[in-house]
Amino acid sequence: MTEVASPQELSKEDLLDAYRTMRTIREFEERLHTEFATGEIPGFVHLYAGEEAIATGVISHLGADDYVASTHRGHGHAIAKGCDVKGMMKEIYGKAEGLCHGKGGSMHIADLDKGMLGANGIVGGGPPLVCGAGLSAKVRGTNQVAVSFTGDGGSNQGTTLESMNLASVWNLPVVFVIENNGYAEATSTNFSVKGIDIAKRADGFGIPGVTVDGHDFFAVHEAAGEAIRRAREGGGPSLIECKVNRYFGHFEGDAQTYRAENEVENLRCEKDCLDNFRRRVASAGLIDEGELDRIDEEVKQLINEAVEEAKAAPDPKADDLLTDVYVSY
Amino acid sequence: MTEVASPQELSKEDLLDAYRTMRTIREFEERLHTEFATGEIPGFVHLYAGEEAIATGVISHLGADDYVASTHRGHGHAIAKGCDVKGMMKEIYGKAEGLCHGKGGSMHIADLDKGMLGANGIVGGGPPLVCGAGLSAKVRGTNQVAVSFTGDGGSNQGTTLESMNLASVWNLPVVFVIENNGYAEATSTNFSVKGIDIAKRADGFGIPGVTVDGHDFFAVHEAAGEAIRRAREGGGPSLIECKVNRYFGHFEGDAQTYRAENEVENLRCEKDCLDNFRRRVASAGLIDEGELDRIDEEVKQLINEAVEEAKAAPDPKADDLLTDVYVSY
Amino acid sequence: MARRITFMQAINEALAQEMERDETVVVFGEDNAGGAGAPGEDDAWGGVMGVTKGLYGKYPGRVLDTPISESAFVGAAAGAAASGLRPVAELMFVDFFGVCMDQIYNQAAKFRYMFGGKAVTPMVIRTMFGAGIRAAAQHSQSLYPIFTHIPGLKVVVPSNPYDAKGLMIASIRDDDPVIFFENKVLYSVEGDVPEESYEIPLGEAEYVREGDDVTIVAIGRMVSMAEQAADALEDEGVECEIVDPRTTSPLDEEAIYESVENTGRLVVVDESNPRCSLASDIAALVAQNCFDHLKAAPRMVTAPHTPPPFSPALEDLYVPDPERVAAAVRETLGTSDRARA
Amino acid sequence: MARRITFMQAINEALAQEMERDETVVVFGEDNAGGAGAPGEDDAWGGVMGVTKGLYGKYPGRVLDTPISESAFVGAAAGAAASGLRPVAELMFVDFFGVCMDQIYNQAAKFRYMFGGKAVTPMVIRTMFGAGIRAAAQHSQSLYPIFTHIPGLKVVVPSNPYDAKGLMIASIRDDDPVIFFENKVLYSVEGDVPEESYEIPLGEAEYVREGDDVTIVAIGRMVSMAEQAADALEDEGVECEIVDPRTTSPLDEEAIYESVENTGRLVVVDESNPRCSLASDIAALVAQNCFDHLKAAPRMVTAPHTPPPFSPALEDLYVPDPERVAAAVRETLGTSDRARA
Ligand SMILES: Cc1ncc(C[n+]2csc(CCOP(=O)(O)OP(=O)(O)O)c2C)c(N)n1
Ligand SMILES: Cc1ncc(C[n+]2csc(CCOP(=O)(O)OP(=O)(O)O)c2C)c(N)n1
Ligand SMILES: [Mg+2]
Ligand SMILES: [Mg+2]
Repeated sequence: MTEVASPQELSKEDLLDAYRTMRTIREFEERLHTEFATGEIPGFVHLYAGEEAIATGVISHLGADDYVASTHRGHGHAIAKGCDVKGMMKEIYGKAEGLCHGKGGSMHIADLDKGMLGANGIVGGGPPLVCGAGLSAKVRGTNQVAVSFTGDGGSNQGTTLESMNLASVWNLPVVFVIENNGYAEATSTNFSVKGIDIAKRADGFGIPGVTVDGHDFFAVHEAAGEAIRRAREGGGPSLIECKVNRYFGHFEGDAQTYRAENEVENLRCEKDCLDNFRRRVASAGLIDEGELDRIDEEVKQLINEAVEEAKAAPDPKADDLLTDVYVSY
Repeated sequence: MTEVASPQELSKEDLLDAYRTMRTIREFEERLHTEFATGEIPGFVHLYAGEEAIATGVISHLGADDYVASTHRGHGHAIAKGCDVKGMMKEIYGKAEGLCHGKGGSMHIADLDKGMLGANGIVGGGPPLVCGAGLSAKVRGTNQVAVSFTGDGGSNQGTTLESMNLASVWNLPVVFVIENNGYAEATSTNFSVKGIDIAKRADGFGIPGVTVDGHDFFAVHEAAGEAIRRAREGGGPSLIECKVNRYFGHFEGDAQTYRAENEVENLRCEKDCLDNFRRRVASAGLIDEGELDRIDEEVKQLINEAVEEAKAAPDPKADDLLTDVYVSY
Repeated sequence: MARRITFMQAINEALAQEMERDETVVVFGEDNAGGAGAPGEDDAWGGVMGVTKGLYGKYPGRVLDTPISESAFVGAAAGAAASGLRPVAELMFVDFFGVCMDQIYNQAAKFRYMFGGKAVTPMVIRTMFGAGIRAAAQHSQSLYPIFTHIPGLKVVVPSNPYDAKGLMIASIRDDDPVIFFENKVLYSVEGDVPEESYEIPLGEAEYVREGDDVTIVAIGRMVSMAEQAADALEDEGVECEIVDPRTTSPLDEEAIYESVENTGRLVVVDESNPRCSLASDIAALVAQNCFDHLKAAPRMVTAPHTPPPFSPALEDLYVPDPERVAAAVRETLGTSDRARA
Repeated sequence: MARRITFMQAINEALAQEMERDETVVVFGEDNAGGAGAPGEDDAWGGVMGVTKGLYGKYPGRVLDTPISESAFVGAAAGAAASGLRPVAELMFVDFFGVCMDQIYNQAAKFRYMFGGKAVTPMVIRTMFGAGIRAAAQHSQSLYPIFTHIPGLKVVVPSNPYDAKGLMIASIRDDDPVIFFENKVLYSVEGDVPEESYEIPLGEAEYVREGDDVTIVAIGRMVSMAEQAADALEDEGVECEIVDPRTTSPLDEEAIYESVENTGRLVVVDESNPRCSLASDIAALVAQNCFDHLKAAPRMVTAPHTPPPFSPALEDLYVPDPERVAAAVRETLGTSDRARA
């Protein structure tokens, strides 16, 4: 693990933004967890709670025209990349005003105007896409950067491994973030990557790889800053493995009997990224806890509205079934 | 590169066998090169000349019931695994009495009775297959081993990378041999794997990886011996990268303008595996050169016959088109 | 003795009975045990939907979790089958075929032909398909037409628990590579299933219902759509014959032709997309081979030429339903309002 | 001004002209320059068959070699297309789709639908297909039916140099993902091709030959088989109309129906395997939509349900040839010896 980075390096505004993003993700996910139980939310929902520091720490370095490719567990990346939270909620409810007009749902939330290339239902689907976005930046001569997020499980998918090599060979402005949350569905990382650091795989493709604590916003932020700077400056791709945990099941409905007793309870106590952040900025005297509490309230309000509006929003119409397949046909 | 191993460790019989195998492969390939130019040989033909020490050094450790999965450049592996040379030649000529009854050709030579799981037209096609053969040995409780051969180019294929991990996770009796001959078609290894040792990739999957001189039968033999022994004893998979060169084009007909001037001529002078072998066994006083010359003659005779018989052999019959698709349908 | 069990239990039972009978049968896939390396239960999941639940406890060395590496482990099934095992590998959703198709279609399916008849590759790929659970575009496709297109593969698509068990047992015992399509909406459907082991031969259609007016060929979950349509049409005095091919490759062409030769009318119901579909395959075969018996244009009822949508409001329109089947039947009878599509 | 150039040169020229016109057009694939990192010429190959030869010299930063990582670079095409480029990626042989299909069909082809109409993915995948060069089971398949099945993709299969150029230019300018099938046997075929740039719209069939007795729908190399058959049949007094759809998705159904409504007879010639094929697709559409005009059973002429064999003696029997096409035509006319297949 890299050394723990310090909050002092960020402006107060950046710190508040980061906190608001992490809190928004948390609130979004916790609320979905509750709402899912009512049976009103259709389909598969994979929650990001517990992993907020990664999406936030990485994406806080990106501008609106940088690119992100995400996973099935994509809400956090989308929120951090600036997708409209209410549009996301409506999408998850399958409504016509959803970000994808109800056609995509939780697993396919995207907003190309925001550089969000999409959540992805295919494990390992995203890394090839960021190679393309990186190539595009390179050919068009911009200094955009493209970041993919992939799980520990997804790090075993050939598409992911190939992409690291392609990005290396083409020297692309790309960062591969591996979110190692210890499980791929019910299968432990100890089994599927033999418990070794996934960052090691970078060596085999000639790119830098580091492992950081994914609960620690500051550690992620520092490692990502370096990788993204390198990418922007033409220094090529790198890999960042973030060791982290998820708070909920693989998807909503998962009984999680593969986990240790009290595993999540302990994690919530000891490793929570929001608690950690609060403690760090408070003890450094940078932000008054009251300000953070206010953000909590505002976020709660926002998510409340998002859920209410999503529930009330109209369904797509029958004609929508056949549109949006082609630009022209 | 590992230390140079010594010929003294092999029995005279083993040495003669190894020489005969290497010479048979060389003669087979040199002759195909000549015959291809006459236009009588159909399809794509990829020659193994220059790389004989790898197939021979590795497969000399295998019994008839061990498994090999090969590549598009598969003649050498097939010969070393004991496939009938005349049957192979007939197959390459597309004849009914060919090893695959003319249905496969050069790129699909196989003989399951000999543990030869097939040449393969798909780059990266073989590594998953040896995972299966290794699993089979493990489940049936035999001590069989399965070896895949893959090129430097094929080491970038996701299927290959995934297979290393799967073999590691399942702890399979498998050896992945990478034949790094500097090119994938016209593309240099310097480009496609950034010039780094492919053996390094083993680290990322938690398996041992070594790089050896693929022109040196003894070096290959030693490294393979260790890896195969480990696999047989339940110690799991490993990777051996053999640095080597090919003497002919990617396939017959390749003008090879991507190569340096005199690249092949120099290699033939300096690095030839047969010359090297002769020099080593002669200087160690183990084998009289006359014995080797006799083998050369016998091999020449065999290949001569193989070509003559292949040319004279009958074509498949029209009815053969529709057979052998299913066991039953 | 038959009891009522679910489609899922029927498959589970078939796997268990074959594993018991033949120790070369192995089962693997992502989370097929479902807890490898984890601190809790080793077999927490038994497959993402629980189809392989309980097998790990009974046959520990022969039920394996895998990394998310479909090419490697589906290829491992091919390699294992060519070297003495009878693997049953799970491709969790058939939608994932795009990351591992090569090992299925260029390797396993072609070994025998490429190698001049010398290879035997007895493997089964179990896979989930179909829309209906709001799983959106990458988890709801049907795709059996793609596999049906491939020489060397056998393709099984059971429509009920009884068939699921018998076809799974036959598939495991079959010496060719088989892909076994499990409609996820059917998993919870119950039916009478004998406890003892039995095989249903691959390539034999089932006459689900007899009738003289029109032949409906339907597969998988579409059989129940056809049955509901037939019930409704019966009230209109129309007698539908329903043929369930059960396997799309081999296809029991004769059973279909025989029915059409009697009824003179054909409707094919296929959950897949329309182009180069199973519906088109069967309609074309009938048009070519039973032309003189046809009294009306054959009709195809399929999903539209779009990916599966997420929103329940749209997905419910996506899958062929009894109304659309009945409408197609009426068109073949000339009793519909619209004379032509 | 038109000159005679080959099919291969026509594609090369289309690529060059589009790269010149639009600097967002990039070309990549294995050995597309053909010498990256090597001591000799950087652009030694220009593609395994030389289709991209010369482009690297003219547009160096926009012609890239790739590692053998089809998922990564085909996916890169999708990602690049969604972020401002118009990539033309080469999948050397379509037979290799099995290692990278996901990026084609679950990603590129579905972006627009999944994302509610917000994505534009203007990419072309160039790929070689077809039997005839003794390249055996893994390098000789046709497979366009599989791609035609997929909503969101456009599928182009040109039959001659003129069309190849115009369709390639249209494909590059098209805002949807296109897969462009190049029959390897056609590469050396010459035809009149204008020097200037022109587009042939996707979805417009060509009437290759007019006739009143029977409609032959043929695609790619099969068009020339149909033409040879038509020549032979002309001597028997049979006038064939040949329709070349040029793109299988979108399919110009109207052009086919119009012809069949006139001739009343249909033969479809398709180089792919028979099940769920393009032949079945078109035969079924015609049966469903032109039934009242059909005077005889539609006939499908395809490769058999086997992988492509290696031996020239067998491969020559594998691909549909003019004799088989003519025989099928005679069957539709009732003038063949065998009344039924
Ligand atoms: C190609 C493919 N294989 C399998 C799946 C099924 N699946 C969805 S998520 C998942 C686990 C992913 O684990 P990981 O990458 O660690 O991400 P996490 O869920 O832990 O965030 C699996 C196996 C899939 N969607 N795509
Ligand atoms: C999946 C796939 N991609 C591309 C090809 C085309 N192809 C055949 S051989 C080859 C180069 C292989 O290079 P390498 O693995 O280094 O083996 P070598 O030819 O050098 O022995 C390529 C690109 C193929 N057969 N399969
Ligand atoms: Mg994980
Ligand atoms: Mg090589």
